Amino acid sequence: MKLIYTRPESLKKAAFHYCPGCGHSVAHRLVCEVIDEMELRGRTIGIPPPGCSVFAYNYFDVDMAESAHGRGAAVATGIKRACPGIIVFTYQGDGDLAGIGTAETIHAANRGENITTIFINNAVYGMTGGQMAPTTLSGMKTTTTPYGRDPATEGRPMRMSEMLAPLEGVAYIERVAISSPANIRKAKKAIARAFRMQIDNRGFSMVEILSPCPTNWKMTPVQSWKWVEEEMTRVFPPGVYKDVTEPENAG
Amino acid sequence: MKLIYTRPESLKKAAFHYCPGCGHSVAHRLVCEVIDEMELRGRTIGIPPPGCSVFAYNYFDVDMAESAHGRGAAVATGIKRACPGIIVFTYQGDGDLAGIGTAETIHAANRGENITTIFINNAVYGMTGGQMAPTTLSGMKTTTTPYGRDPATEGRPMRMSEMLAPLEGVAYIERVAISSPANIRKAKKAIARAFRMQIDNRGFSMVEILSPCPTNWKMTPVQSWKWVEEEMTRVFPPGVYKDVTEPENAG
Amino acid sequence: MRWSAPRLPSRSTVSKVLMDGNSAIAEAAIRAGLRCYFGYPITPQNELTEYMAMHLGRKKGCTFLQAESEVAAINMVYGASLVGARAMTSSSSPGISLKQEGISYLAACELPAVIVNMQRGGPGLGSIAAAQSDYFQATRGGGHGDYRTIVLGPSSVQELADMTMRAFDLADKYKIPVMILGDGVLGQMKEPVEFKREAPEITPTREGTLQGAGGGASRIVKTFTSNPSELEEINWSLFRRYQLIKKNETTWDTYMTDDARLVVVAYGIAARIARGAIKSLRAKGLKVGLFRPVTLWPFPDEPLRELVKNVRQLLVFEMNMGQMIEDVQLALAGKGEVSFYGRPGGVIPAPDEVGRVMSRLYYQKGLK
Amino acid sequence: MRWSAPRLPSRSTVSKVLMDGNSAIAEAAIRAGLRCYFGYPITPQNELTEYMAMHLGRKKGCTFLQAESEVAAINMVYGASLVGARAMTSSSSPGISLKQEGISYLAACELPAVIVNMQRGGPGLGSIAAAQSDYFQATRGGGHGDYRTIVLGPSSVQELADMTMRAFDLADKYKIPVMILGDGVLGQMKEPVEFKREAPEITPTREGTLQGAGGGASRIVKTFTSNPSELEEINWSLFRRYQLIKKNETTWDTYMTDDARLVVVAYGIAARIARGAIKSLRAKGLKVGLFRPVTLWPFPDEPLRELVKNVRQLLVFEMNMGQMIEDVQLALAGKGEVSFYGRPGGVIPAPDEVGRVMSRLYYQKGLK
Amino acid sequence: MLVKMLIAGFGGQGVLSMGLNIAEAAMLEGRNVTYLPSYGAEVRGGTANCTVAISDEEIASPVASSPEFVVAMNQPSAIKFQHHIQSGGLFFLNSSLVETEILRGDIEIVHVPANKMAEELGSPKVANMVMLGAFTRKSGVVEFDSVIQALRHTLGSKKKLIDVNEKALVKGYELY
Amino acid sequence: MLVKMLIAGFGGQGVLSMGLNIAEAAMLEGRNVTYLPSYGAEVRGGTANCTVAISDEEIASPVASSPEFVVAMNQPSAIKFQHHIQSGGLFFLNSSLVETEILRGDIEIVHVPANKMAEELGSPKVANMVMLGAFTRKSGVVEFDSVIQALRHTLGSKKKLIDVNEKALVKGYELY
Amino acid sequence: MTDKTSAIRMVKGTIVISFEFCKGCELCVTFCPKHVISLSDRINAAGYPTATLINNGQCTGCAICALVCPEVAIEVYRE
Amino acid sequence: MTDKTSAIRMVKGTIVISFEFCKGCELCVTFCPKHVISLSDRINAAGYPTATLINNGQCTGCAICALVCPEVAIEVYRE
Ligand SMILES: Cc1ncc(C[n+]2csc(CCOP(=O)(O)OP(=O)(O)O)c2C)c(N)n1
Ligand SMILES: Cc1ncc(C[n+]2csc(CCOP(=O)(O)OP(=O)(O)O)c2C)c(N)n1
Ligand code: SF4
Ligand code: SF4
Ligand code: SF4
Ligand code: SF4
Ligand code: SF4
Ligand code: SF4
Ligand SMILES: [Mg+2]
Ligand SMILES: [Mg+2]
Repeated sequence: MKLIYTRPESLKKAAFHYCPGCGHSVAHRLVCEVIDEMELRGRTIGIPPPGCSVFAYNYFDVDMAESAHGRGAAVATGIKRACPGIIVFTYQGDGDLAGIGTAETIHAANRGENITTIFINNAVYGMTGGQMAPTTLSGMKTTTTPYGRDPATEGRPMRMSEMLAPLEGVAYIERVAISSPANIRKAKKAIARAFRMQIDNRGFSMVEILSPCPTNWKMTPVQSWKWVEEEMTRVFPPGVYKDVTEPENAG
Repeated sequence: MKLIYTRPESLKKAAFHYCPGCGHSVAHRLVCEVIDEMELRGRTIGIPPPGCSVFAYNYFDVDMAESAHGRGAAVATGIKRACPGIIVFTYQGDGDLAGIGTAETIHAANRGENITTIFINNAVYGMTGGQMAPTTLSGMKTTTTPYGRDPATEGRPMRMSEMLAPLEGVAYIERVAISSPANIRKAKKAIARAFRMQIDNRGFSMVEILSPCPTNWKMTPVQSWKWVEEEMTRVFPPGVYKDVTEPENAG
Repeated sequence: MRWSAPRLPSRSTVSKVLMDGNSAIAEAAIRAGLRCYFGYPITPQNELTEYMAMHLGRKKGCTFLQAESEVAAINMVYGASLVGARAMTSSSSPGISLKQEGISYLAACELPAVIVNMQRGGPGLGSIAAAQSDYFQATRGGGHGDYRTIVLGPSSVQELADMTMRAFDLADKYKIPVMILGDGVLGQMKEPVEFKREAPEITPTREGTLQGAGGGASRIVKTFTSNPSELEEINWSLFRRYQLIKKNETTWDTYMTDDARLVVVAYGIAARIARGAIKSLRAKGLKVGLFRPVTLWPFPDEPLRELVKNVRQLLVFEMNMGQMIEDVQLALAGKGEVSFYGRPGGVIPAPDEVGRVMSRLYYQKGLK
Repeated sequence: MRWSAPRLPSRSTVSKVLMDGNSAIAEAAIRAGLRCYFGYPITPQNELTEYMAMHLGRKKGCTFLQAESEVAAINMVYGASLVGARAMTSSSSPGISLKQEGISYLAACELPAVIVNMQRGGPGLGSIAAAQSDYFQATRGGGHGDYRTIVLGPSSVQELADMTMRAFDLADKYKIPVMILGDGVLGQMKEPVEFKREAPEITPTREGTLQGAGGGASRIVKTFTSNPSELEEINWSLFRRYQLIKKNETTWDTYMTDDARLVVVAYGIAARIARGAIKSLRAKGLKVGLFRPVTLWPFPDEPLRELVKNVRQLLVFEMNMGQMIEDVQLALAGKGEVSFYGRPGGVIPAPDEVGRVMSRLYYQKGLK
Repeated sequence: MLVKMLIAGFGGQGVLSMGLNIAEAAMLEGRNVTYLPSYGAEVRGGTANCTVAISDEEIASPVASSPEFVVAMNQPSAIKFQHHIQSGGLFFLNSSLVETEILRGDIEIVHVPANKMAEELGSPKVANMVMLGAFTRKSGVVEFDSVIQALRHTLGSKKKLIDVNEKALVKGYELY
Repeated sequence: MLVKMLIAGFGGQGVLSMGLNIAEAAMLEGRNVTYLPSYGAEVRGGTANCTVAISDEEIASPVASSPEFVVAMNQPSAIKFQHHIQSGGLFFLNSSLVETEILRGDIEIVHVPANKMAEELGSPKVANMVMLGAFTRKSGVVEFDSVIQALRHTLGSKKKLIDVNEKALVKGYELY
Repeated sequence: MTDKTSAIRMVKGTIVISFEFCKGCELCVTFCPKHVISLSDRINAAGYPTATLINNGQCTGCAICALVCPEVAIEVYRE
Repeated sequence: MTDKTSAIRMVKGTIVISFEFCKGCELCVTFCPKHVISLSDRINAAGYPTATLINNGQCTGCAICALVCPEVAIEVYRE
């Protein structure tokens, strides 16, 4: 028999520290598969954030440099401006990208920085113990919204893909979900597409990945995947929000 | 003969420090007229920014407290949360609101903070000597874009009204221009409408005012007003971007 | 043996509850009349934020708000303090760095506020283990300009609670930001704690603050001063206030210093560890004691100078590479002999380890 | 008198140009091989940013970028330094406060970078006049955690240029952020200046930096360390580097100290003013001199200790409420007598004023 | 007298509540006590532990580098912490899950088939209470009554929960 | 010898370039010189000033609290700065715009109808050059040749501009 | 109000321009539908040439000048 | 690769689950279209019960299990 699926080469042979069923692990693997398939390993730098994925450098077998919380886009800007030949991706959580890093993200996108952002939206601050994120769903209970997020005082979930897509510097934005085999396939395609934009110098590209966090959602892995599929996608509809190479999504 | 127009009461009798033809002066007066007409003087706090309008407290005869650069929305949030009965407005430049204060502005808007923001878009950092602002037009020369703003590396002008309007916490956003008698009248109406939203507890309200900066644009006052009318409005179309009280603009 | 369910008489020390330091601060703050808390998640202080979410958020007229960043949080505190509400924020090292501009503004505008720093290892993202490496930042003002904040250094959960209440009172009294400089262990550990005040029904509003001008003259709170002489006068008037604080509020604690030949200078969790070490060494007959600064700013330099009249040998013990030692040296101006023992990065040495350092020094220096 | 247009022989000191301090830094940085500048407007350093916009932005392979904030700018510097480019940012006091977290990360990751602070009056928004009130912040690390940055204190436009070049070299040599601590006046004033290097055609790339792994093993730059012992070792290894810097790079300057009975300790623009005062007082026969720390960190404490073997009376003069005086006192450990004269808030005293303070002290202390 | 104990296991095994229960019990007895959970990033790894110190005097440090008592609810904890115990200390092993041979001869080993006994009680979740019962009996650091009272205080009005937990406690207590 | 001068006027009157010109001239003469513009928020007010210090020795401070020479190109500057001049100093007044009576008897007043003369030359913008010419002659701080050379250096290739500026300079120079 | 103001005569409308506040921006001059305002050569203390009403009889008191005046230097009267 | 893996027999497809990497999340169990994976009671060193192939003959080698496995614990073979 032929081995038809095994661990991608640029994913180190280390056990993930993530909780069972966590979407981060899947996202890591997909990015590595894309890096392998596009043969980018040797000229890529990844920027992981503080967040559950702070140890991402223990898994990605590419050059990696940690950023301060929320500043991934600024760090990537610095790298890319200094060395335009390097492929740069940031890997950021929703607290990181949509909370403290709002300004850096929006401005990098607006400038059309030629970088790729993998945006893991799990609707909570995972690492710090499940606090409300800007993307937490209305009514959702977290450790800082113990009575459920109240839109009247805490606002409604922020939709970053929708907010960023109209910016002219943005080349590509797609929202995908880690919730089923089909959606995982789509996620990988989106990631590949995003890197392609960067290689082609088209500007800012981002893949927003709706990602299960069974631990903080207090669900089993299977429940959490289902919840992504059924609940999160209602508030955060998957789809291509911008694609400058396709007339109908060129924004 | 009857006196039919004179200085509004809540505008102190002091000569402005602004350059001849500057839009800040007009905006100040309009806000004061609205405050007088709505009888808000006694229960209003204004938050001026670092920027050309840093001395706004020398003109507005209401309680005023300076904010750190870009943090007007956060300061106003603090005030309003502590004392919901106070009418709070921030007065912010484009560098302040759309540059360093991006995150604070977006999140206050998203939370639906019940505050009013007077946003002076003059396409430059006025106070510091005319550097590029996030709203600087493509190709426009400033002291930090001596060869003209290059969209390829510096991005295109950010349209804050468009970006904020879709957020569900936003009750009202209108863009107006200080460029002609008719537009000044519209500006005043918009300001009044924004304060009305706050009084009615409807959430975040903002008036974006396209505002001439003859000095940094290196124009005469009359030229600068014309430039607002003819050039700026092309990139920043005036109009109501959100009005939760009107079905067609409720977003 | 069969066991049958007991009907115990309540032996509990009724008024005490077992609580972690972070929650104890939160509860104490609420009882001190806190009206607004603005925070942002960061380990090891999340329990504080979460306690506020649970308990302050539902209190009438009060606000708990998770800000979008530490920068936003401190500026919200600024806003709330402007209108006279007791306001507070908390974070840990990296987040505190981001608040420096805001703290400088609070100081400049003479606005009271309480800021909690549950220090962790640094620099950079560092570790989430307990450390004391933000002493310089806290006591010298990590922000720009000539200003000071009062800095309190608690060393138990009970003290966290008590000092939180004191912090609010000091902040209001002197119109100054007050920092509680704790550490990860203090925040996380649970100890029995007693709260010495009841929460007020209506949270107080400081007088003379902006509330809208009413019928009267409008008021201005500002820090921008285009005339340097004017700003200089503002600076000196702050300075005079600082002198007053130094005179009135300097606080310290000593333990077995009366006949001591070697005295450890330590604050916070380190002081507590040192105390344990001292107890053991005393049992072995070594004359050792502890000097503990309780206010880190103002630093108790006068009492320390008094102390070295009798004790020649000091050992500064900090969980960092040496920061408070500068205050000790400044206080002593060459008097006495100062040694240093530091463990940076989040390492928490055991009392025994500190004890070994002390006894080695004791013998080396011929203090026997 | 009728005047006819002259045909002058060029008497100019050819190589010099009249330039403001901010522009001089920018030009010097470009000549030092700067590849990336990231800034944000703030007075009084805008000329620096604007010069970069004009001259660096068009240089092949180089980047000028106006960031959306100071926070973004320092993190862009972090990114550029990660990949080995000479990178720089500049700001003034409030903006520097916002960079503290980023500076702490640079220090933690051992990344070279040059940061310029053209200080203005503070705290808060303060004034835009020249001041020296960020000394603590610069030398103690306003950010969190145990770290240091090299701090240089120039006092003329020529020195701004020279020290900028030195700053880049030091940063690379020790893998450390270097701060140039200037002030508003230095940044704004024009003086003749000569640049001692030519700009390189191709800006250099530091070796051993991330460039993508190529065919080799991937590399990691990080500061998060979950194991405190590991972080402790990182902290101590930084500490050892700091000791080395102290040994190798401490720099200072003296003026007429040989026979002096009273020596002023001052840096930057204050040192220059003091020098003027000293010149006048010497003319009147007073034996006065100047000790000027050139590296503010590492502070030249050894040379200062040497100095007080002969000079008992020191006067620390700063344009703030007293910050560097702590370093002087720490260096002296009780030796000598230290007086202080400070003008905070952006007031720039005239040499005469400082001279009066000096001569008063001179007579009071019976140094005649 | 100062005693320190460390309780370790997988995240879901209730090791933190075991520690908390002991700490509450000690407090009810009017003694000084500190409780320190392991916190932060390691928690993601799936293991958790906490330290309790009890003393009639002030407690200097809540950290235990060499505790008198260690409870290991799972295999990795048994391996990791066996070298931390003081000479003469007690090592409580959840023998349902721990297979390791403990090689030290200077400590006493207490085998408690906690999971097995809990399952016998029909509630696998209370393995920690079984262990706590055994721990209370063998260690003697707090009174059994106090543990019960602390438990009731923690669980408040949840009568049903109290019952099953108490049963487990008793079962463990009676093991020795 | 150290001399300091302050030049003040409205923003548009070219007071900064006047100061710069003197500073450049001094540099060309190989002397030490500092030039310090007023900067920042005040500029909005519409007035500007700068200070030039020239010396054969090192210059201690670029700030002039009591300059030997003051040039006031407009009324507000004349009022504001008249008290700053050193005793025995020279006060240059743009008599086209300044009406104030100067009350000090310990300084010498030099009236230069700069705007009027510039208008006579057909280019109102060069009032500052007229003043500079007069200033160079009366103050003697720099050589007239150096001023011309500095001017040429600053204006570079703009031949037409150089001409009219030079004319104005000469006109002012010849006034005294 | 201030010392030097344009004189008021009895017409349909008129305006009073503050000599001290005016900055000579010419916006009133530009926007007055009746073209009855012009810049004078009287320079105020702040150094600005100031606007003045040149043809009072034509002023309708429409207040457009006041609406555009950034300096709030204009008071408008109407019958 | 690792010490304890499910056995491989000659069928259309098969998978190898890493005993050490598996965290027993049951996602493969849920998504396997052939329902041939199940959670075993074998607990690995990290404390997780691990998944195992229960009906090898039915495995098609479709790799859906590998696609969803967060731990990259599954290798897939096909004829
Ligand atoms: C300046 C700063 N503030 C706060 C933190 C603490 N912190 C670490 S990760 C994180 C957010 C994690 O949430 P998210 O970005 O959504 O990532 P996730 O863990 O959910 O993947 C926070 C607040 C920090 N490291 N630095
Ligand atoms: C933290 C900080 N950074 C920079 C500055 C300097 N600064 C003062 S105002 C300003 C921006 C002014 O531009 P804008 O907000 O557009 O207002 P305008 O002057 O154009 O009305 C800046 C960058 C500051 N005061 N604080
Ligand atoms: S806490 Fe949530 S996001 Fe973090 S590792 Fe666990 S499941 Fe993943
Ligand atoms: S610089 Fe521009 S914005 Fe500022 S006062 Fe002058 S005209 Fe107005
Ligand atoms: S009121 Fe109308 S008509 Fe009269 S001057 Fe003003 S704009 Fe002209
Ligand atoms: S609009 Fe106002 S400031 Fe401008 S010229 Fe007319 S009166 Fe003067
Ligand atoms: S390869 Fe397909 S059929 Fe085989 S076990 Fe995996 S999911 Fe099931
Ligand atoms: S999906 Fe992977 S980790 Fe989850 S049970 Fe299956 S093999 Fe184990
Ligand atoms: Mg998240
Ligand atoms: Mg602007």
